[in-house]
Amino acid sequence: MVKISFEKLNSLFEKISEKYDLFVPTKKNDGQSYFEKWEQGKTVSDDLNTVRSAKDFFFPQHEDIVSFKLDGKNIEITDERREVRPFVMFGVRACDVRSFSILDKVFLSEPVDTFYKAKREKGIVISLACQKPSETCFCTTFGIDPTEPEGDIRAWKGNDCYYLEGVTEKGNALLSELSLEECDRTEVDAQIENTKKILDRLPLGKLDTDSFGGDKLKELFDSEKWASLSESCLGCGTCTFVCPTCQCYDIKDFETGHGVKRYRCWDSCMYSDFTKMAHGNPRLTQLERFRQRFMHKLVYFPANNSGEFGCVGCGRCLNKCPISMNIVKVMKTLKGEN
Amino acid sequence: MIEEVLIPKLGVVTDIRIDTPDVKTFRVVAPDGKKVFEHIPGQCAMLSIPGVGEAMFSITSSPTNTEFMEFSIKKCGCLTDWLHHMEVGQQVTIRGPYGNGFPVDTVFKGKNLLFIAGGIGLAPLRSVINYVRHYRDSYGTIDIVYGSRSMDDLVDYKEIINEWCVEEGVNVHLTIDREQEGWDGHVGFVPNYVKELGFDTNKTVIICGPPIMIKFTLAGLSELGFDKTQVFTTMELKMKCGVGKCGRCNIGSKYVCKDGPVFRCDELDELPNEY
Amino acid sequence: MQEVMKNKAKELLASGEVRAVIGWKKGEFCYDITPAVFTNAEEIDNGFIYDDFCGANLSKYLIKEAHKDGKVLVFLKPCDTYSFNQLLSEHRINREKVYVVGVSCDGKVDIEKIKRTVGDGIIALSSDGDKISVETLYDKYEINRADALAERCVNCKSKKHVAYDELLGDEGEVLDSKRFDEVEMIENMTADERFEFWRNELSRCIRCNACRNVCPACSCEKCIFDNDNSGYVNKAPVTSFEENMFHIIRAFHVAGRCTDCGECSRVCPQGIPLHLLNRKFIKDINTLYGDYQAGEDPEARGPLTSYTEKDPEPSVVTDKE
Amino acid sequence: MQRIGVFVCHCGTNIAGTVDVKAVAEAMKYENGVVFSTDYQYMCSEAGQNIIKDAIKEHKLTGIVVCSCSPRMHEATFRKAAQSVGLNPYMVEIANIREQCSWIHKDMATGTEKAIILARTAVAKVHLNAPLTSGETPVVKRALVIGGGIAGIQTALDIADAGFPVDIVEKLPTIGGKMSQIDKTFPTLDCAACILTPKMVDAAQNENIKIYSYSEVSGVKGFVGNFEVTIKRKARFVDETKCTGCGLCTEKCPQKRVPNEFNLGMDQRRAIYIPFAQAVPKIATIDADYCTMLKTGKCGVCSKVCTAGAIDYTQKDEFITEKYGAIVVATGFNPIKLDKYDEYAYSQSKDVITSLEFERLTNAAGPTAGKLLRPSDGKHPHKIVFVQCVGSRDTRECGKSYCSKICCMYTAKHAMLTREKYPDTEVYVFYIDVRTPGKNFDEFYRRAVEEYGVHYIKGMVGKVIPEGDKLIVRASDLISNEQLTIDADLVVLAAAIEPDKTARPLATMLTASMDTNDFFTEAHPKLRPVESPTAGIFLSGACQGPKDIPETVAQASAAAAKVIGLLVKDKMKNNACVAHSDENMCNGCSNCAKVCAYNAISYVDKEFRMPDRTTRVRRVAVVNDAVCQGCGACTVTCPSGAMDLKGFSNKQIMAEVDAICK
Amino acid sequence: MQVNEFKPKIVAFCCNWCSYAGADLAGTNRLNYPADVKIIRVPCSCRVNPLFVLRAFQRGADGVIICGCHPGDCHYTTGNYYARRRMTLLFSMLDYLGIEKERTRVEWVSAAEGAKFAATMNDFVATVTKLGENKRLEDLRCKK
Repeated sequence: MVKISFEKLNSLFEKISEKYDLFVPTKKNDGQSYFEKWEQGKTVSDDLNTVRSAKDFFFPQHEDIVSFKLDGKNIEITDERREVRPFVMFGVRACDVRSFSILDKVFLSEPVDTFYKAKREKGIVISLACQKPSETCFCTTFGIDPTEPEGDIRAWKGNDCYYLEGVTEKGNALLSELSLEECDRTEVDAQIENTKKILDRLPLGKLDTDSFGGDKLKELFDSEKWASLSESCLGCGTCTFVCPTCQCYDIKDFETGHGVKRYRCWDSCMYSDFTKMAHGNPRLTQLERFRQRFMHKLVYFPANNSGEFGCVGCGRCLNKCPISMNIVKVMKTLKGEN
Repeated sequence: MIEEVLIPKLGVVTDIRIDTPDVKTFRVVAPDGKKVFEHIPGQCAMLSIPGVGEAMFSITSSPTNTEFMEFSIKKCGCLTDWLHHMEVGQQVTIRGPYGNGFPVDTVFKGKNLLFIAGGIGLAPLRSVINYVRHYRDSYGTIDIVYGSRSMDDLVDYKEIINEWCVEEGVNVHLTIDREQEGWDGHVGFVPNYVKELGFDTNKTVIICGPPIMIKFTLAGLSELGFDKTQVFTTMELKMKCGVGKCGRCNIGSKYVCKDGPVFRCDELDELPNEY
Repeated sequence: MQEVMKNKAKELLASGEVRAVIGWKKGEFCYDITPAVFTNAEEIDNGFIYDDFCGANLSKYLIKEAHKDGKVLVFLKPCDTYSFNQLLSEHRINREKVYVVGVSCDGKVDIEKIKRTVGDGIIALSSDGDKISVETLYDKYEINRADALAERCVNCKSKKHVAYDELLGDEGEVLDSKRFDEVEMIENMTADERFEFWRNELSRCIRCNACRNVCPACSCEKCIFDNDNSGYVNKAPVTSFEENMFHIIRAFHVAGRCTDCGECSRVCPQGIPLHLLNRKFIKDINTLYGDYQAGEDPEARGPLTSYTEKDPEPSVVTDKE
Repeated sequence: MQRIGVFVCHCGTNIAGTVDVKAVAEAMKYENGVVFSTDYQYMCSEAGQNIIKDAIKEHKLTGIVVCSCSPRMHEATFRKAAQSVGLNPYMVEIANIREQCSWIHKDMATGTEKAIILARTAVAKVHLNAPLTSGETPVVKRALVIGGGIAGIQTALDIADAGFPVDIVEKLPTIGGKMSQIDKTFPTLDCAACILTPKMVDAAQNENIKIYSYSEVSGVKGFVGNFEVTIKRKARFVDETKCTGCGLCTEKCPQKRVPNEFNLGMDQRRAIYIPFAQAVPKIATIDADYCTMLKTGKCGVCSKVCTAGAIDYTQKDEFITEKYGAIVVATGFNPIKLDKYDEYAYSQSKDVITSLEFERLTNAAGPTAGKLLRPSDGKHPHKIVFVQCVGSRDTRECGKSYCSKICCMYTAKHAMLTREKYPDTEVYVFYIDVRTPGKNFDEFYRRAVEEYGVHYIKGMVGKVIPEGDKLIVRASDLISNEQLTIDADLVVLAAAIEPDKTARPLATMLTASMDTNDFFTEAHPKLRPVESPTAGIFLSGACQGPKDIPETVAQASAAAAKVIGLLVKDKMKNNACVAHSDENMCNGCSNCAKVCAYNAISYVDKEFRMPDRTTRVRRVAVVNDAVCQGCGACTVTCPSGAMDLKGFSNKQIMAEVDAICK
Repeated sequence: MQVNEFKPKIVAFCCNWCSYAGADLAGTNRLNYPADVKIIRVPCSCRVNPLFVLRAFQRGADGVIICGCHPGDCHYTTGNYYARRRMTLLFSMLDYLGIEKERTRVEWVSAAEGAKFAATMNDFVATVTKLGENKRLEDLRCKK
């Protein structure tokens, strides 16, 4: 374990920035935090989570795939993939870090998504342990330990310094490049113990997942509770877009006036046109679309990924849903607790 | 850079055949005149006209065709409209092959096969039919029940009459929905016709057509004593990526584009009824 | 108030006068309230709530609910009744199928504002007159209710119900609000400052469509942004223009129809002050064509579907100093 | 995918002088969808048109772009050419490379570059053009004229003469209108009755004309070519088919004290009456407000004296419905009420009268049998003051801001006639301006001043004070800048005229637009002055604006000509470029109907299958192709984009924008 | 003379009855105005959807001008009154967003005002040229 004092943080960031694009959570004037490219003067926000999840780094909302030029009957195809500059993300929380492994299961399974893979390979994740979890946090439900997050390097914020610990090869390599001061775990251990006590008091900490999983497909799918759960859903994409694990996308063409750009962008299964075809739509009503989203996270994803759920309990949808409907309410209602 | 599945290849339309008033069959090769890629019967490909759209179509030609691929496409939307207006020589973009395809070399091997198709539903089956015809010795009897609204709506009529009907060991049963002048074949809906024909249950069934036809034919087949494990079908849902990632073509935990489009009917029973 | 409302709902359900009740339902915490349809007394007893966090405007749900058989009761706050009227004037709601109960409102609280003060981990919250006591996992706080009020409530335009079948609580009045002050402040910036201001705000847009989907005026059968044929489909914010375009078009489509209910800003996950776009149109309409409050009178003709021969020329904008 | 042909015209050197037409034609060959591109000296010539026709046939073109002069010039030519070889005329687009390119640019490079962009823009549009066909609606060959004054009569006569049936609806028991109340007409001073009554008789006798007197329009449905009008025939308690107009009943009726509106209440008539001797139809009418029999059930004198047995006390209002192809509004005018003009003492003194009352006082059939006598005491007035612009050009609320146009001339007429008949009478005319634009008008006015010695005084009358049997008129002379006081015997007020009160509700029924003064608006003030913007509605006479008789008659005949032009058609070709609403996207919000100037949009409740397989009834807009003029106001007001305009669709215009900005 | 390389792209929407005819008249009278102006013919100024204006800017237009009949003279009687309100509000909104207000204009040009049409275009092009490229509303994807 190494540490870096707050005073020296800037010079550390400077050093990282020489070889990498460095991103840190920064408070914007709307009072919320966003990952922004670090530059002199930017400080790391203490907020628990950024508004947008960290999935943006590997799976941005919009990316060009390919472009075409049409000339009479001929088409010219240009690969729009660009070299990715190595980058470091500092201060990713445990839930978001876990989301990467969930996204990996989708994008790195055959056939591999090269856009995602390129970024994943070039990105180094420095996670940051949580000290003051929020009432909306329920990552522990999914076996995540916010006091000891995953990532390439994990960090803790101490009283006057950050403690860093290499986790992966990639992380260790970076740490060795940075040559920081070695230290012991005393403060970290104390902090972990302290945080764990708070975790025990979290209102959603006791949420359990026994009623969900790949084997519960039929009974959950046919539950009559979906009707009342979904009735006030607006069908917007807020939950999807702030969710660190939602990865549905759309492929669209844009006529630029001198060619066609084909891009991929986030899509939401909550949208009415998500599965709409020229001749019909298998998910006709919001009920079906609403059900799809939660079934995906709680049933289909575990069915395909040896029981792992497609949710990391970050609580963003709890904070952001315009009508305050969210996965926790869905889980509790399906279990019959609400 | 490594190949990216979402980036398509070029194809050239070298022949366009008008099958029915709303179905055309397009022959596609790579610009160098070779096949764009190899496939197994029942697999699909994403065809696209940039700026117009991209959609999944089943490959109707058999993999045994070493020169080109064919797509029988029914006019039903913006992209298909555009495709129908194409002329020979037009380039399109193509990527694939996608999906699991029919188990022609495993489950179907040595079996008696019964193909049941309605309307444009023949398109994905044609690939299998011609494949098993090519490797005729590896399979048992072949029965084909094919029906359409009218005589004019029978896809591949020429090939059916000139090749399939005359081939030994291949029994073709054609039907149309309503009486029509110049038609002396069977008249009636496919499900009823299947029951009328009363097949032995020692067959593996491959079925494709409008959902309503499939529903009633399955009922008819089970009356005849067929088990759902004997019946294969191919599904169609909205697809974007073709590789099971974009998240829209799932039925339960299965992605039609990756885990399908071919399903055994008993497998479908395990999935939620959302298709 | 909440009890009176519950009783009213149960009474009308019991008498069979209404088939369902649209109201607000308790959440997991003290602030995450969900609009809900209640169909029996039990549901109402268990879940119905009316408190500081019942900000959601229920009028839009009537488009769907009032198409079903039977009558539906809806609770509307003063500002919601304007939306209701506007929807009526656009024939989106069948008036006969709705029983409107107006409920008084002394402003709703914005949980984001509270969180900004007390931080994360809110586990209990109680309101007592002018003060709100908040208990978090880490500390206890007492804040002024006035400081926690949502922006739209601070600048409340009216406490008067413009449509109802029955009123619970006291009727208020149309207020002389300061809601245009912020618009004016932006107007007074230089063009460069304004551009910077809006770029900073709009560039955060993630095109989640929450603003559109919550908006009572955005109730098109098919939105042009969802219609591949419209030429305006673009699912993601792509370049600087995209966000501008989406929000300008949306604001223009609701211009003259927007009642300034403020739901767009409430639901924006990115905290973009979208109401400032709508209010700009309202302010312009008021100054250029005379005061007009959408939804005030369902019979009134909207400012963009009427004209006078003496309307000012567009040069009032393009030639102004 | 379209197969597009591009044809670039040289227009001699008009285009070729500053645009390299060959280069334009060449550049177009590479545009998407263009399969043929050429240039020619004069595309509009027969040879040029043949090039286009041949190319359409040979290359199976589905759309063409002609780069030539303004579409306002030859769009029709090229459309016709395309149509002659089977290409839908709306698949033709014009790139205006003459007026908007070659003629305004001096150097070849600039001109050519712009011409290419304009051609490309037209190609982009043609890609999205769709064949359009104008709808056709059969035309009901019958016209309705609302109002039976001189305007209505003239219009009806002209239409009838052309062989079309026409109905006149007149709210009073007789046709004739205001002109029947007038004594003489300016500037010729011929007798109004002498020229009007023969026309009334003509109308009555014309077999193509049917007169619904004592009737009103109570409902209008339909649209141009196909109106369905409900006419309320008010009960007159006299069987029209039996009454011979002998007039015996009107002499025997015991109820004698009914104010006679024909003489503006200056004398009395009976409860059963014929308005005047030459009334058409000459049929008696019972005034239900005064008839003792109808009010109390006791009397029945008329019934007893009527040998024809025409009296029917049980008659009820009757509604008939008739179909018409065109409707002419000829509802005329009325003098305004002067009760708000206390300064002229109109309400206080019987000897302050309006000009129309003056007409009756000088008319042989009037209350004084043509002798000019004061209403108050029947004495001959020796000093008469005429006041002009009473309520006209008056921006106060009680007045009218417009000029009533006819007052200057009739006042001159009155003054002149008075001086001629009664040379002992002094006549003063107070005026703001004397307006005499018209044939022989100014001469007429000058005669009044110069030959007849009428005192014309520029200035307004401030007050009229009844004093004894005199009327003290206080006025200012603006020229000498003096205050005048005249002790007049009679004061005649030239009251402003305003549209008849029935016009406003009628306009609502017809959905014809009106101005703020309730005059009907014309489709175009210069180019379509006798048509309402609402198709199939025509305007005749003073309902459109103040007019004198010759102007009224001229407009009446013009309206008739327009009606005839419409009725000779068996079918009406509708505008092909009309709005169209996609019912799947329509919200039914009514905004489009609100901005439609033609009332072409209506709403129907339609049942839709919902995605969840239920059905839902939704209100959706429907555009009437026959009425839509294709302005596109509705398309912009529609938030969902359900409303689009054929020929100028959203996508077409956006494609043009894109092509220009490329 | 200052050499200005920048050639603005100007989209002019002209109503068929007045302004398009006015533009024709300018041509007939050989009144010069810059070739940067390209005219789109619409039936009436009320056909111009504010979305078209935005579209033009997105696609790289540097200025958009809408011409119609003078108020009161609309061929369709009231069309331009609606256009006037719509455009006033749109322009005001663009201004509010910090878009240079000089890039947008509405001008009433009758069929007889060929000279006014040419003068208007000359003036508008000069104004837009001075402003330079439209950067605030452009869509980068549409850039060459």
